Amino acid sequence: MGILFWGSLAMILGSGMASLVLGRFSPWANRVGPFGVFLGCLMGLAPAMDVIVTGTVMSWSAAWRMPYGALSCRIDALSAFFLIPIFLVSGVSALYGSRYLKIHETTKNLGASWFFYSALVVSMALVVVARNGVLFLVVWEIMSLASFFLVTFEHEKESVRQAGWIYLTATHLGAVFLMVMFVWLAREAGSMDFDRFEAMRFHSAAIAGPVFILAVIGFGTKAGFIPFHVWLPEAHPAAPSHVSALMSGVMIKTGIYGLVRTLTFLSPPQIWWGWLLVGVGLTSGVIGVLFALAQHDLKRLLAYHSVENIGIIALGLGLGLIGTATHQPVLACLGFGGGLLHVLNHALFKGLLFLGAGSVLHATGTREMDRLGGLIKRMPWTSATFAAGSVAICGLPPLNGFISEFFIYVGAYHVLGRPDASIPSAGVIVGMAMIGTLAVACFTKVLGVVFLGEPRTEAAATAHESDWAMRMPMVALALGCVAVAAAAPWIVGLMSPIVAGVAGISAQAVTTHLQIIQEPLESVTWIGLLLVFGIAILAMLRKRLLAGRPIGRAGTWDCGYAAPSARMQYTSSSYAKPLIHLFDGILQTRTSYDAPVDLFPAHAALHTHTEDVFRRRIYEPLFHAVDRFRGSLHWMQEGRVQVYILYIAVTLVVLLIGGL
Amino acid sequence: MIFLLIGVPVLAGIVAFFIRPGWMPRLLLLAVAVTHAGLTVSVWMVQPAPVLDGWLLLDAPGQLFLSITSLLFLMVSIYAVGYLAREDWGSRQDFKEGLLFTNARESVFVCCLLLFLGTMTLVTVSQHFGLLWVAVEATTLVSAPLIYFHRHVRSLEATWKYIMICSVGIALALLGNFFLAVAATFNGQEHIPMLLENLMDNASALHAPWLKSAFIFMLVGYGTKMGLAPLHTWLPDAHSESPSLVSALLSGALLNCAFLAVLRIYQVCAAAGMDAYGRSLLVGFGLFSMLIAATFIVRQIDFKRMLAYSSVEHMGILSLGVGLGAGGVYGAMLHAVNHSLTKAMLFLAAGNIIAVYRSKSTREIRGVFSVLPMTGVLWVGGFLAITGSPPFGLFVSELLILKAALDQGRWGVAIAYLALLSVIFIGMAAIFCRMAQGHASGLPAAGATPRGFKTTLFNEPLLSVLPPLALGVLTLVLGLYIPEGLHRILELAAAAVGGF
Amino acid sequence: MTDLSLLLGPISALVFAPLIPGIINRTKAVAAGRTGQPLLQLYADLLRLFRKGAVYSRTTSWVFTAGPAAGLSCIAVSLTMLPMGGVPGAMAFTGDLIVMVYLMGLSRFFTAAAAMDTGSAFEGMGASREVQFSVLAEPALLVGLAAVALAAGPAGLFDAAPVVNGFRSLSEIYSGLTLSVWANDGAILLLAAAALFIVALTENCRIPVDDPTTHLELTMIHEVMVLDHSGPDFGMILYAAALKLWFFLALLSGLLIPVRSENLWINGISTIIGIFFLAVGVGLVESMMARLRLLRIPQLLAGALSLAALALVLVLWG
Amino acid sequence: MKIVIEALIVLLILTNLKLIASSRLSACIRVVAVQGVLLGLMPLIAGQEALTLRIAALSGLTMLLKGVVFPWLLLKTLRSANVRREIEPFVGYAASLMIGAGLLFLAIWMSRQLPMPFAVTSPLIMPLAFFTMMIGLFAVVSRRKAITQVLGYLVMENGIYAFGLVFAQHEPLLVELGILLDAFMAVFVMGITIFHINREFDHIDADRLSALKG
Repeated sequence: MGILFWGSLAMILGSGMASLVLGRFSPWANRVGPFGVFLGCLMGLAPAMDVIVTGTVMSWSAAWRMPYGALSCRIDALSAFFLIPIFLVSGVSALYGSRYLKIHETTKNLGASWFFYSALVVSMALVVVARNGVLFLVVWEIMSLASFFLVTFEHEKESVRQAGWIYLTATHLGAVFLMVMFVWLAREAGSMDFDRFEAMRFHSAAIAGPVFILAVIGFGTKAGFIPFHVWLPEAHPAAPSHVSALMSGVMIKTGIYGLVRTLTFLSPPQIWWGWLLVGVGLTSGVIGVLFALAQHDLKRLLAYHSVENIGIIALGLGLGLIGTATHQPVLACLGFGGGLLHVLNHALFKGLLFLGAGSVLHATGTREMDRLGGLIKRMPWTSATFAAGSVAICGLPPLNGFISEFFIYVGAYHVLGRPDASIPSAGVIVGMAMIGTLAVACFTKVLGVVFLGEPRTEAAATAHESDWAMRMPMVALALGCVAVAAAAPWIVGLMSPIVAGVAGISAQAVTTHLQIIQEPLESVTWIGLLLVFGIAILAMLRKRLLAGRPIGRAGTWDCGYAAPSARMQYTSSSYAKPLIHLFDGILQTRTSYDAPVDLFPAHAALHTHTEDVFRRRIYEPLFHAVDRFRGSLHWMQEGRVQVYILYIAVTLVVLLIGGL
Repeated sequence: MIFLLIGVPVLAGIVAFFIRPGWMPRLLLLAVAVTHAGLTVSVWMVQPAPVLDGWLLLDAPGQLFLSITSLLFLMVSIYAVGYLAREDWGSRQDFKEGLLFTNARESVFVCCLLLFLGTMTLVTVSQHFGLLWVAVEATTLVSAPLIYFHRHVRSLEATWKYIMICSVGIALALLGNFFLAVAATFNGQEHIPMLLENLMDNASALHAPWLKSAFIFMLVGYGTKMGLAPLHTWLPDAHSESPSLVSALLSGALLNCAFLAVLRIYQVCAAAGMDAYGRSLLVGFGLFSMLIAATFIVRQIDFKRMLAYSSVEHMGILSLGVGLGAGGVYGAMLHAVNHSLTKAMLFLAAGNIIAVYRSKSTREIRGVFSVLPMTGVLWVGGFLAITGSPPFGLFVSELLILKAALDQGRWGVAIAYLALLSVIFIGMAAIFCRMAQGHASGLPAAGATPRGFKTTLFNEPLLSVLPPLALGVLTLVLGLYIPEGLHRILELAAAAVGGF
Repeated sequence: MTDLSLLLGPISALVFAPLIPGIINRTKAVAAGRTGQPLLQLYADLLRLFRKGAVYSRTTSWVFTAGPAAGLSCIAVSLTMLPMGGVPGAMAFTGDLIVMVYLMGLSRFFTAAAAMDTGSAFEGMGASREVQFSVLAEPALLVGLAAVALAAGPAGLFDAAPVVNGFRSLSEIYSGLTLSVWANDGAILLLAAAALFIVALTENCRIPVDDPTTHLELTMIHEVMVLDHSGPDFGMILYAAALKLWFFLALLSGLLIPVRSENLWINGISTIIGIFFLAVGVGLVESMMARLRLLRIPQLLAGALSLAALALVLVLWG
Repeated sequence: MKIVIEALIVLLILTNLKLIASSRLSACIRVVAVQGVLLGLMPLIAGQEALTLRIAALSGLTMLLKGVVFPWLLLKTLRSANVRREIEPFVGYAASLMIGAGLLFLAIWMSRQLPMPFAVTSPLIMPLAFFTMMIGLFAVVSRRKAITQVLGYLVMENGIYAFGLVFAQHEPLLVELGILLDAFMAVFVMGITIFHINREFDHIDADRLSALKG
């Protein structure tokens, strides 16, 4: 099995390099790269599955002529669990990308793009299996850089360059915190090996607490915790859609992996860690979905939804920590289980949604929702899969999004009565309910404005369905969403070794604790079936009733207005207006409105623009302050040699007077 | 052996002065570079015997810096062959003020290059402080004409500042030498010879206050040459106005030599038990240099000046590493190696960019990727390397220095260090990415591109792409794997400077 | 005996649900001094609709037709989990209340999508309002039920000793709502009930949130979303609406009427009677107040949420 | 014997003051020449041990270089760049003298801080060395003309050299020669540069050479 794993990595990287070499010369670069990656990913899935099912841990280790470095890797249940979405989404996105990038074959060097894609996949895989601090940091940074180059694929656009810069800055700053964290751990443990860290089980509050904070900041920047999320809404829209799917679906999860892995170094967790994560989760979840609701740009909206889902994951982890800290293993298992399961689920449906957005962009050339509409008639596949993805991301039964949220709900309700856990669990209940309903609002908006109704522009009216190479991945991911939901009761069993590692209890114990949700999940599956069955019955009934009866075709009820036009449909901004208004304190949307004047108004316009409040209120002032300070030192290099020599003299005198 | 190392370049230089321009001097340059590199390699094989009763001797730090210098010089001279071939020797228009200017005579240029190599070699091998001083001052004098290769007003100004500032600084170092001599004189009569080992052997006998002031004077003096802020002022001007290959040598080799001189006196102080004081000074200078570098790197409008300031930054990191001691010294040594390779690579790539764009402005130049693919890759790769991103070598050394700081629980230092590194990264990211990406713009009017450069794919002259590429590959390798031999030398050097 | 009584809930719902709007309207009529429409009006409407043909807008797609079916089956499925007071739901399980709430969400998703599918500004407006109100209503519902669960829960829930199964199905919770519970902390239950009542009015688009009898599109919420549905589709929608109303009233009456004898029939029947009385209550409310301005409704819902939260706080620290 | 040294020292101090007080460049150069000669005399009389060949050679070479060659070089440059006098320096002449006095005190303070580990002929020598050095630095910093700065550098070198001659006799000859050679080369290169500056800018004001900044 191990050989399969390394073989797959070699295959992915090899095909990437091959397409890099082919790069400038032939369109084959755009075939070799993706298909190599696809096959490699299929290969890689096998060992991951094997580890999860059989529970055998694979590990490799080799000496590395590098200070504090060691080439040690291990695939345990946790790593394997993260490997699955990585290989899954990377594979299908690669397939998708080969078609998506076809239009650039003549204009751009796709070899480089595919090289970085494969580098990204490989580095992600290595991140989750690395067992040494230096190795981890190296592959972590390679991952960031590769994704940076993928994001700036269309670097002719100023906006893309700006986004790339923001992403690079954010990820680098995050990495700095991680450096400090690992060095600190190494200082205590005397080595950078994860085994050593786990053996140490740092429990003195003086170390564990700060290290946890560092991890939350460092990994949170990658994962997109608010307020470290500013790069997501910039980078995801800028990147090509298959890359956005990969980054948003999988790459940001490596941040979650890092956080969870760090938790295995620190034990026992203190309760305030849980509180912190629950707080972060609530903030990210609610504010993330609110900002999503306010967007007009489809991919930007999806990016904010990644923030929201990361928030839900954080809620799960937070509850898990509280459970561990307060010795309520059931809560721990449910919390961690839900959080981790949501990682997989989000990878599936967010990948699906970004691919869908990509094929819309590919077909119409715009991400502006208010320029679209009525695509369901011209793009049935994309629309159907996108609808499935929307149901899933809203966490509605019978799809997979609901399953992981169900874990967290049950956990929260379970401990509601317990004095030491009731406040966060109540917060989780309220927060999740709001997140869920807001998500429904947001995705009915997307679905309604983009795919339903009448096309608002020529581009939308003449859109074409994308071909099989782009359809198959979406269908595959949609099926994945269904499968996870349907297989939920069995998946619980598989989760237990994964959760066990995090919660610090034996797998058997986890299995027993998860019994509480086993039977409900079966019922949920039944209810899902019942639902589908019911809809089918009713549909048939309807057909029967209408059989032989007159079925008229008419225009939509226009309230008697003579000349309705497609522009009169409810737009994304008008749909979201009531909620935006309700939460304007947070969103601070800027509206520019020139009202229609006199009897026959020539022109009238209304623009609403919601930019990230954290970027505007925190980061930009900070950067400007630094820049002002920098400018205030500019006189030093003012050009006169006399002054320069004076510096020397002054330095000398100061040192002498100080020294003697 | 050591005589050969010094003598070959010097003699060749004198010869080069008299042969007429053309392929002859270039060939000579290349030949000497190869020979010198060969000699250096042989030094790694067999430890050369000390000569002049221990005045010239190759210890671990010397060997390390000698190797860097020799390697860099080899790469630079390969680059120089193509460069000198491309240069047109008539008078041409300067792209900034548009004034006419000519180049210095090629033979003079080559001569000075060779002498430069010779004097730098002398710095690395000289164990006697007086001789060390002579050598360092000599490097200043022979490198001045190199900076004034393009004979236009700005390079002239740069040269003047370089000479004035460095000479004043070095003069202070001379006084430091005399103080050391006084310190080495006990009870009026017998004098300890000013050889490193003798001084270190009976360091306890040295007269403390005099030694201390000697250290201050030498630190300021050689620090001026090394480019520690606020003594660095000559550095951006000289680096930005000299030809790129000279900048590569200045930044990659010369600064290291000055650093070596600082290390020497620090060794003596440490042996005399004043290391605490010395280290505090080094840490202070280091952080301040990083601050100044950050100040001027962000929003820098001239990318060669930016590279120069980044050299200030890295010199600061070096002295910080040594000042932190312990593992930091090993880190500093490794950092010196990586920095030299990376910075030389960047300067050479910058040379290619200037050759095509005829501009050094970070505001105008765009789309290097599309105009010069290979150079573009080198440029961005160099940026990642110089800012210490994995998998490049500088990441490892910076991590080691950070670890040294944290291991001693010096949180203030660590935080300042990281904050400045981050600011510099952000500033550089903005500049490099804007230059490399986007549509090609900022190019001069058609036909202005020099001979040898056709701005189409894969038509960059091999001689000007291969050397930086080789350097880049080297630092990449050092980021993933440190060879056994290098590791040993680094450890020895670190041990010599009181670390591990 | 037991298994038969389990079917009481669903069957009674399917049969009697269309009666509720009749009762409400008749109450309003009487209160207004009119005779008003017959009690069985809705049954007649449904029959008529199911016998009619249909007219579809050219704009619409399969989403439009899927809307009513999905809405109806969602509510029908959630009936299987609904306890009739002491009578447990047919397939009750731990956490079923979450599933119920989310099934409501699913039906809302489909209804809103169907409304958007017509491309009509009015229906889009209705959908937008519908989803807006749910943002505050659902948390209120979940928190209120949580408070009820804790109030009705075993005493073991409060002391720190770990309980085997702290969280139970809605049916178990309701079966725990005995008179003694009312005696102990009736205040909490009343608060929760008030919250649930407001949520019920909102979810079923009754006054003061929405006026089902209005005829101006701009002021409608739920009615406007279904403007374009006709024939069997519209029938399904009306039926689903009735079932939903029944569902919420059943929740309320199960909460308010603490009849928990071991004879499940008594429990069930009493609950159903309670539902009818609640319907009358709704009618009275509607005849007493006018609908609120749209901008005030979020405040009303926020009030409901705070009532529920207050109930929870009282349970936890009361 | 001592009296002679004292006289010498006083003369040297006076030359320093004259340097910063006079505006005519040629005069400055002559002052520096005188200083070089006096400096050359220094080891002959101030040295502890008896007059050896080494010392004689050194002082001879010093006098030759510092007293004759450098001034000649500089005068030549001065003639090529036809400037006569230092136009308004950054620090006026009166102020310069004040500062000079201040520097003298600083020099004495420093020499108090650093007691000689061994007996010396005159306690004034070290203050003199420091003072000369500082005056040199001061001239470099406070004057406009490039040529004045070279003079300043020379004076600074002189101070340092004086120190070396007197207290560090055991410096091997090779090093001493190297130092002298370097000084010579330095002045030579500076002279050339000034020549070029004059040709390019037709002025030799160092402070107007400030195009490179930031």
